[in-house]
Amino acid sequence: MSPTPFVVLSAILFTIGAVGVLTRRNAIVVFMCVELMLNASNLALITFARANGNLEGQIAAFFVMVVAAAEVVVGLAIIMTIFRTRRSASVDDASLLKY
Amino acid sequence: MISTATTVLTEAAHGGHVPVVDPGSAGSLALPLVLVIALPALGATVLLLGGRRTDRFGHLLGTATVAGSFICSLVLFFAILGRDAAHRQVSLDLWTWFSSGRWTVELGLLYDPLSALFLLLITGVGSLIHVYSIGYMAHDERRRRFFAYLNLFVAAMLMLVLASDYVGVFLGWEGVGLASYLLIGFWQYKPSAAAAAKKAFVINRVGDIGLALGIGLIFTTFGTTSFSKVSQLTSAASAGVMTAIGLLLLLAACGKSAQFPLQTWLLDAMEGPTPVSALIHAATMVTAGVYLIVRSQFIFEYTADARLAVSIIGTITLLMGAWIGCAKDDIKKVLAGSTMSQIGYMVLASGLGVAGYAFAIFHLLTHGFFKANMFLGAGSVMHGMDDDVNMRHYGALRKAMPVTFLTFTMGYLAIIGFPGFAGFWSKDKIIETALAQNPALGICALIGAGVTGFYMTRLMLLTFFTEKRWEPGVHPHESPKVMTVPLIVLAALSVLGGLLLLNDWIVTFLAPVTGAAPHEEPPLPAIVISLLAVLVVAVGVALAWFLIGKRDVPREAPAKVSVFTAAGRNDLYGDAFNDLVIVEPGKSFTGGLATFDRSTVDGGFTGTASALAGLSGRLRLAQNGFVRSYALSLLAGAALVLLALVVVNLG
Amino acid sequence: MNGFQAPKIEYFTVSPILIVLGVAVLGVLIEAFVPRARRYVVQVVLAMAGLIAAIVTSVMVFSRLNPGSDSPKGGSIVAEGALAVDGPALFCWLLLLVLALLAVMLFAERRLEGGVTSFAGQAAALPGTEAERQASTQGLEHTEVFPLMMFAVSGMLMFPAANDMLTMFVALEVLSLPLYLLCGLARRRRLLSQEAAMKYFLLGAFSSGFFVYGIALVYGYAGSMGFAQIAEAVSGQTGSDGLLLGGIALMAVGLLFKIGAVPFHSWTPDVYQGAPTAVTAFMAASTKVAAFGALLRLFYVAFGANRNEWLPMMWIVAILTMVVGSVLALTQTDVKRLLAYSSIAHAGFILTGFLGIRSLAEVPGGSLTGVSGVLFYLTTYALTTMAAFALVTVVRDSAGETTALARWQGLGKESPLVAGTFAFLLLAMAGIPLTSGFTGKWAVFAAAQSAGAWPVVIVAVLASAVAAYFYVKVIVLMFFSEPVGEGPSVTSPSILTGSVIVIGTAATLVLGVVPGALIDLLGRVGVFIR
Amino acid sequence: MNVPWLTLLLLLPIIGSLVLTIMPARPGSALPKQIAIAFSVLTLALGVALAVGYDAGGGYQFTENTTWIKLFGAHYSLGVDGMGLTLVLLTVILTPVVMVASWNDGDTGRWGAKGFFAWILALEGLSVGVFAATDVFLFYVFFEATLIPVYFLVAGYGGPNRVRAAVKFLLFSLAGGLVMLASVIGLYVESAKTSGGPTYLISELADLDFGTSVGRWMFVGFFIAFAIKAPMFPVHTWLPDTTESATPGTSVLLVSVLDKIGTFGMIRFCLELFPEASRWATPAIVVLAIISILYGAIMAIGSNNIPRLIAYTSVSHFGFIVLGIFVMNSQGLSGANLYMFNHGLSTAALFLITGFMISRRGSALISDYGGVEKVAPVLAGLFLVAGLSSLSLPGLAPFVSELLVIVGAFVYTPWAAAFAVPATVLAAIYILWMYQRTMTGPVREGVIGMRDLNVREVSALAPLLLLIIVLGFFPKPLLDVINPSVEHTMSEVGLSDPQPNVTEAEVAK
Repeated sequence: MSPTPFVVLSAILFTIGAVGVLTRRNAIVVFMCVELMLNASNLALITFARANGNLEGQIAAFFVMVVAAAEVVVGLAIIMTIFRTRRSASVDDASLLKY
Repeated sequence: MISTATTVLTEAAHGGHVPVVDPGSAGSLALPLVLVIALPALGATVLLLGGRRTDRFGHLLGTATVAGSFICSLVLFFAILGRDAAHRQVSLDLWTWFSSGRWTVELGLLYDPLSALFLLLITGVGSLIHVYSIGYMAHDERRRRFFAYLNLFVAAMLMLVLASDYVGVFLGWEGVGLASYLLIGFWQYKPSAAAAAKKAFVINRVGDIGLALGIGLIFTTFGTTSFSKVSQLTSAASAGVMTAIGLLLLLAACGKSAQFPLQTWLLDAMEGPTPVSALIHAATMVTAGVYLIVRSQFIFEYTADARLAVSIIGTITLLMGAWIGCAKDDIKKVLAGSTMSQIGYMVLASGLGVAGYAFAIFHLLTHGFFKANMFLGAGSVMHGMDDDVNMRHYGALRKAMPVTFLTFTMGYLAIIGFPGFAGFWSKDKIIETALAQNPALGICALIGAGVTGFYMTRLMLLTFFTEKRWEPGVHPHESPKVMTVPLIVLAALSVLGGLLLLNDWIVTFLAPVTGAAPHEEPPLPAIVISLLAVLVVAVGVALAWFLIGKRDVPREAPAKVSVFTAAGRNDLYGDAFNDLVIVEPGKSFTGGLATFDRSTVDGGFTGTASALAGLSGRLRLAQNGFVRSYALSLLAGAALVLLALVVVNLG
Repeated sequence: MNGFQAPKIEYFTVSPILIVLGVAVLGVLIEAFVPRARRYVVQVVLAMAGLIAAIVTSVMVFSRLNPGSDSPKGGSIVAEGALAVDGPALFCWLLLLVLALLAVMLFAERRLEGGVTSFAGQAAALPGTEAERQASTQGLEHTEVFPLMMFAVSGMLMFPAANDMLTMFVALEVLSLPLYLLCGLARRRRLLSQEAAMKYFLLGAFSSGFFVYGIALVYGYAGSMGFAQIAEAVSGQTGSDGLLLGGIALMAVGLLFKIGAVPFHSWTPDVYQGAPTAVTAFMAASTKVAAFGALLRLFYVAFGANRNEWLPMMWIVAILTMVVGSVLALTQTDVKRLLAYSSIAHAGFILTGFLGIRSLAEVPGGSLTGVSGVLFYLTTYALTTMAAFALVTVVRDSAGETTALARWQGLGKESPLVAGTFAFLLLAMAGIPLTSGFTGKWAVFAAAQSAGAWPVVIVAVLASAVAAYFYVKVIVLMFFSEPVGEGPSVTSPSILTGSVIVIGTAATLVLGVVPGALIDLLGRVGVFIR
Repeated sequence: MNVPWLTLLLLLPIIGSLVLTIMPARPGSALPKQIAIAFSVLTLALGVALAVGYDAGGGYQFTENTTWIKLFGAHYSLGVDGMGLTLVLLTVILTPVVMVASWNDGDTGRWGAKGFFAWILALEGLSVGVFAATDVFLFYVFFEATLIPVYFLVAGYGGPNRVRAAVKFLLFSLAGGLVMLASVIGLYVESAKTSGGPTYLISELADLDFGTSVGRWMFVGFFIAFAIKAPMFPVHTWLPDTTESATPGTSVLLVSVLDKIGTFGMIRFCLELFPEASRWATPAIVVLAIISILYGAIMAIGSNNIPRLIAYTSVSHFGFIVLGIFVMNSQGLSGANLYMFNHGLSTAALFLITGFMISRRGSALISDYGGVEKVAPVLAGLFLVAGLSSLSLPGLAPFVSELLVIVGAFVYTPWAAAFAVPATVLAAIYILWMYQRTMTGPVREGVIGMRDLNVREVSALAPLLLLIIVLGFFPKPLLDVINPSVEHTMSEVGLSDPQPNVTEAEVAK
């Protein structure tokens, strides 16, 4: 079986994630969409690892997961602060800095 | 009538040889040669830098330096007079003025019979006019400065006629232009004087285009601009080039000598003090154009076309000047018109080639005498009439100013060509030669002589005869001695100037410079031509007598006049033409260019700047503060990057 | 367990990273165990000591680099191929460590805020609440910023040395995550600061998503994470091109985002403006160095063989970056934002140098390479920028820093020294000779032009002319405009910020007048190993 | 003995500038001015000593050469040939003159007199560097560095629009400089390809043969920068704006000294480094130069603002200089070289005298004057002399150079000369019309009671006018050093003067 379906799936997931980032207002959801993009990458990595016959991709996938976890920590902290300050998690509300 | 002394040269001329400038070393003449320029130059420097400290003796110093120059000129003149014809050219290189590539210009002096005569005229008449000015300018608080400028003029004029190189001539050429500018505008507080001064300089500069380009063409053609070297090379140059050089030099001459079409400045130049008009705008500077043409005979001899152009210009101007002279009521403007006209004669003569050069110079000298005489006389009249120049306010002054009247009469008789007087000899020769070479021009010259008789008689009648038409409160009186003595001397010269032609002396004397002409038979015997000329003049005089002398002269110029008079009064519409064709379009062009400079040229840059700022202002709106739109731009960027990669690698 | 082989780690060679990481971890422990009152001193001393130690070891490693006299190659692949410690990497390390040292000094500045650092007293306290006021009156400080910064520095050190894609990704995240936090910790204007942090974080995460997907694609193409293997695959041109091109594009997005290239620049002005100025200084200088180091290595080492495929894309990005950065800066009204746009334009200039990629055979002996040019420009720009932002921190009014340009009017009268120094730094950024900005520009343009990228160079000089305008505008404002109202005031900083300004300015001058030594050094070491 | 004379010459004023900068400011104190004058006079003395020690035929002299940035191929390399020497002399002569003339002009400016004189000294030092640099990189560094003092001189001291004008000046110059930078880097790229490695030494670059198209591109880069600097139509618009706002002293240094960098650079770099490209571009540049000549003159006629008028005359004069350079023969080049010096003198005199007048009346508009001659004859007289030298009256210095250029143009093609020469008429109009409107006629309201020039002002002008007159009759000392350097340029470019059409040999036939 060719790896193509997996890769296509991962591409679709990635696109969904990217579009989600663009369309959703809630910071948490936006962030989750980013996570989706990372996981789409993981799928691709694992697919290629299998296709290539080595483990590097799988290792990378683990790293990405770890990094994503770290990102969650940092991200939630930031989003929480904003939420507490503004009583809103909408990314559109934070638009003082412009031009 | 050609004397034996010049036979050799004459034969050479027959063989197509044009005299070359081949001077010997100045030797013992070096000192006077340098002094002749240095004295007035020094005078000018001292008087200009000395400031008020020199006010007391400024006029005396100024006169003394020119007198000293005159003595040097005499010394030089008699020194070469004692030599044989072949050794009358001497030169003195002072220092190398500048050099570049193969072009080296020496600041050198060339003294030959031509310069010799000019030197005597400039310093001689110059001295007399300086003396006269002591009296004329006695009450002007800036008299010292006036003498400084006069000295500057004399120095520059001497430089002009002594230079051994076209560039040296240029130095003197613009030097006299400067002096003329300063002196025309001497009474600067009068806006008309200041404007006239500027006009004179600017129009002269138009002529100088010719000199500058002429120098360019001479250098390109011969690789040198010194008279002696150029004169040795001209025989090998092509006629076309020589014509071009000739026409360029003619343009220069037109500017300086107020010839058509650059004549308009001369009438305005009468704004200057009258001694200035006498010295610069009658006797010397305005004849520089004639000098230039005669000096460049080694060029003009190889181009009949350019010579013809010279003659035609001269003829046109002599008629125009005479015409203007007929219509003016301002005594100085009549004289100015007359000057234009007389220089027209000289230019005409110098265009006639070998046969005419000497007569051009001859007329130049006699004109220098009688016109200076009459200008100073006019100055004397004005002096007595409280500086009124309108002849309609004169009349019957012969009794009030006897000396002025008598001396002026000598000048009058000379200019109209009364037999025996200086002008008779010189003008007659020009008409004779012109008729021999180009009958059409000759007849014009003849007519011009008649008109001269008319307008000069009109001037005499309006000024010295007819009834009094003085302004109330004016009490004409004779001028002081210091002014009348120069008048007397000049009157004497006006009478006796013709002696120069005795035994063809002047022709012979100038032959080493101008070449000697083969004798040409005029279409009519010489004596007939002379009689004819006298007859024409007599008609003119008689006409004036009947039109003016026999009638009442209104104090106000009649408004209803013929087209011809109106044209004459308006300087034949020369200024109107210039205004219409050059000044006004020039002004609008300048204005348009200023707008263009601001809006288009500078606007192009400032416009770019503001366009960038506008772009910036619009682009920054994209930075709208919404993180999602940033993300969109990021995604778009990713697409762009991908697209760029794909397009490049598929293409 | 026979056959076990311990991984070979060249501890000494990578010691700078380890030291910095160690200090960071130690810093966290200090936060936990050292009394609040002493934390500040301990953290500052520890951070500085750690950085100095790292500098010392880096110099020692550097001195062992010993490139051949004829070939500038030198260095070694360490940590089982994860890191390449070669000339460019070491140079980046040294530069980053020095910048970090300067940044620590800026972070530690307490005099400007009247005895506290410019970071939030208590980030958790809501702006405008009693809690915040209390934190402020108690003189609370977040000394966590020091370990956070050290973590970021360790990521930055790894970034340009990373020799495989995974290490590069991890380094990217290690350098980014602490920065996101640091951005949100401003003591004043906290709303802006938090907004900056959020924007930076969301966009950063978004872009790293692209980066990771790019890694996946390249991995799929080459079958390996290692740059050497990728380079081999690329030059052998095996496998499908689509994967490679897609991978290159997406990885480029991730890196270009970090350096702030157009069209991935939109976070830069907002974040630079909102973040605490000390953090902006650190970010502007160090992130650029690290990211460009990584960009150079990735594209030169891994993708060098097919540069003709991606160079046109980079030309476009470079041109866009210079033009948009310069033009947008024209209408800015805030100093920090202006400097942000200026940093975008400078990213474009550096990218121009990046285009000067040539194979070693193409480089005539003794002439400048793209790597040397870029590294030199990074040095000059980073130091100048550091000093410029440091100067921004001293111009204040009662509400803290006054970054509105309108309030800078007449600064030249208030403080000729500050205004003069700032003017000098601006002239350097404009690229006037006798400043490092000029030699830097020369170096990158020369590198680009040597590689035939003259159209980009022409755009670059025109963009420089546009850029000159807004620098000059600020000078005009400072010297030739009358102050509005009370006018700006200059608070005299402690020796910490003072030294940063002095060092940055001095470097700007020295590198402008006698850059020879540094340039020659870069000429000797400016080649990657693989 | 190996004394770095030129380094001393350029360091001396810069040291003076630093001394002024660090000395404590005491309002109203004349000490800074005295120190500045002392430094500039010392520099002048040193400069004159160098000129005396210069061997006219000896090529580059007082050379120094140290490698500066090896990898860039840059050297700290100084030396002067005839052209460099004359321009260095011009710089060191004009600086003290400007200082004396502008004695009080700096008092009310942004940094007071201390700053004014410090900037002037800095400018002097950097200008010497520009003219003495024999390394392109070094030249470029000085070229750009001179902008800073001028910028602050204009922006800090002058009329109401000075800041705007200063920015405009700076941006034009910077833009030109940056375009040139692309070419400067091109030189590096080309020289790096050679076996000798990268070099910026003019002597070594001149031996390189760039490809046709590369050479032409680089030529264009240099030329644009120099055309802006000179300035030529259509990139001249910064100059009138700048002189309108700057103090007369600044304008003198800007127009008389700094703008010469443009024409200096055209000869030194455009011609000597890119002979092929220069010949290729000649027709276009000659046309551009002629447009500049006429355009500047006509714009001058149309100006009612005196400093603007003088600026436009300079556009015209620079047109002549460029024309002289690109007609590519001995006369044109010698004339252009000499013109640079003479134009420096005459324009300086004009700016300073009108500056004195403007400071008295408080207006720069011609229409506000009238009859000045009556109340201030010395001012009027010196004004006239300066004006006459600007219109190239024979006997005054600029005449020789202008005639050489015209004749050089004629040798190139008669049409070039024919189009250029009418500018002499226009020059008469703009100068004399200005004189007429300001100096003559009835004394106008605001002019009544105007003081004549005082001793300081006259003594500032005296050396200029004296030089103008002496060099009018005896330009030989300058030409003696200029001509060999022109010959050198001609041989570098591979030019020789055309033979005259008629020679003695043909006459003999």
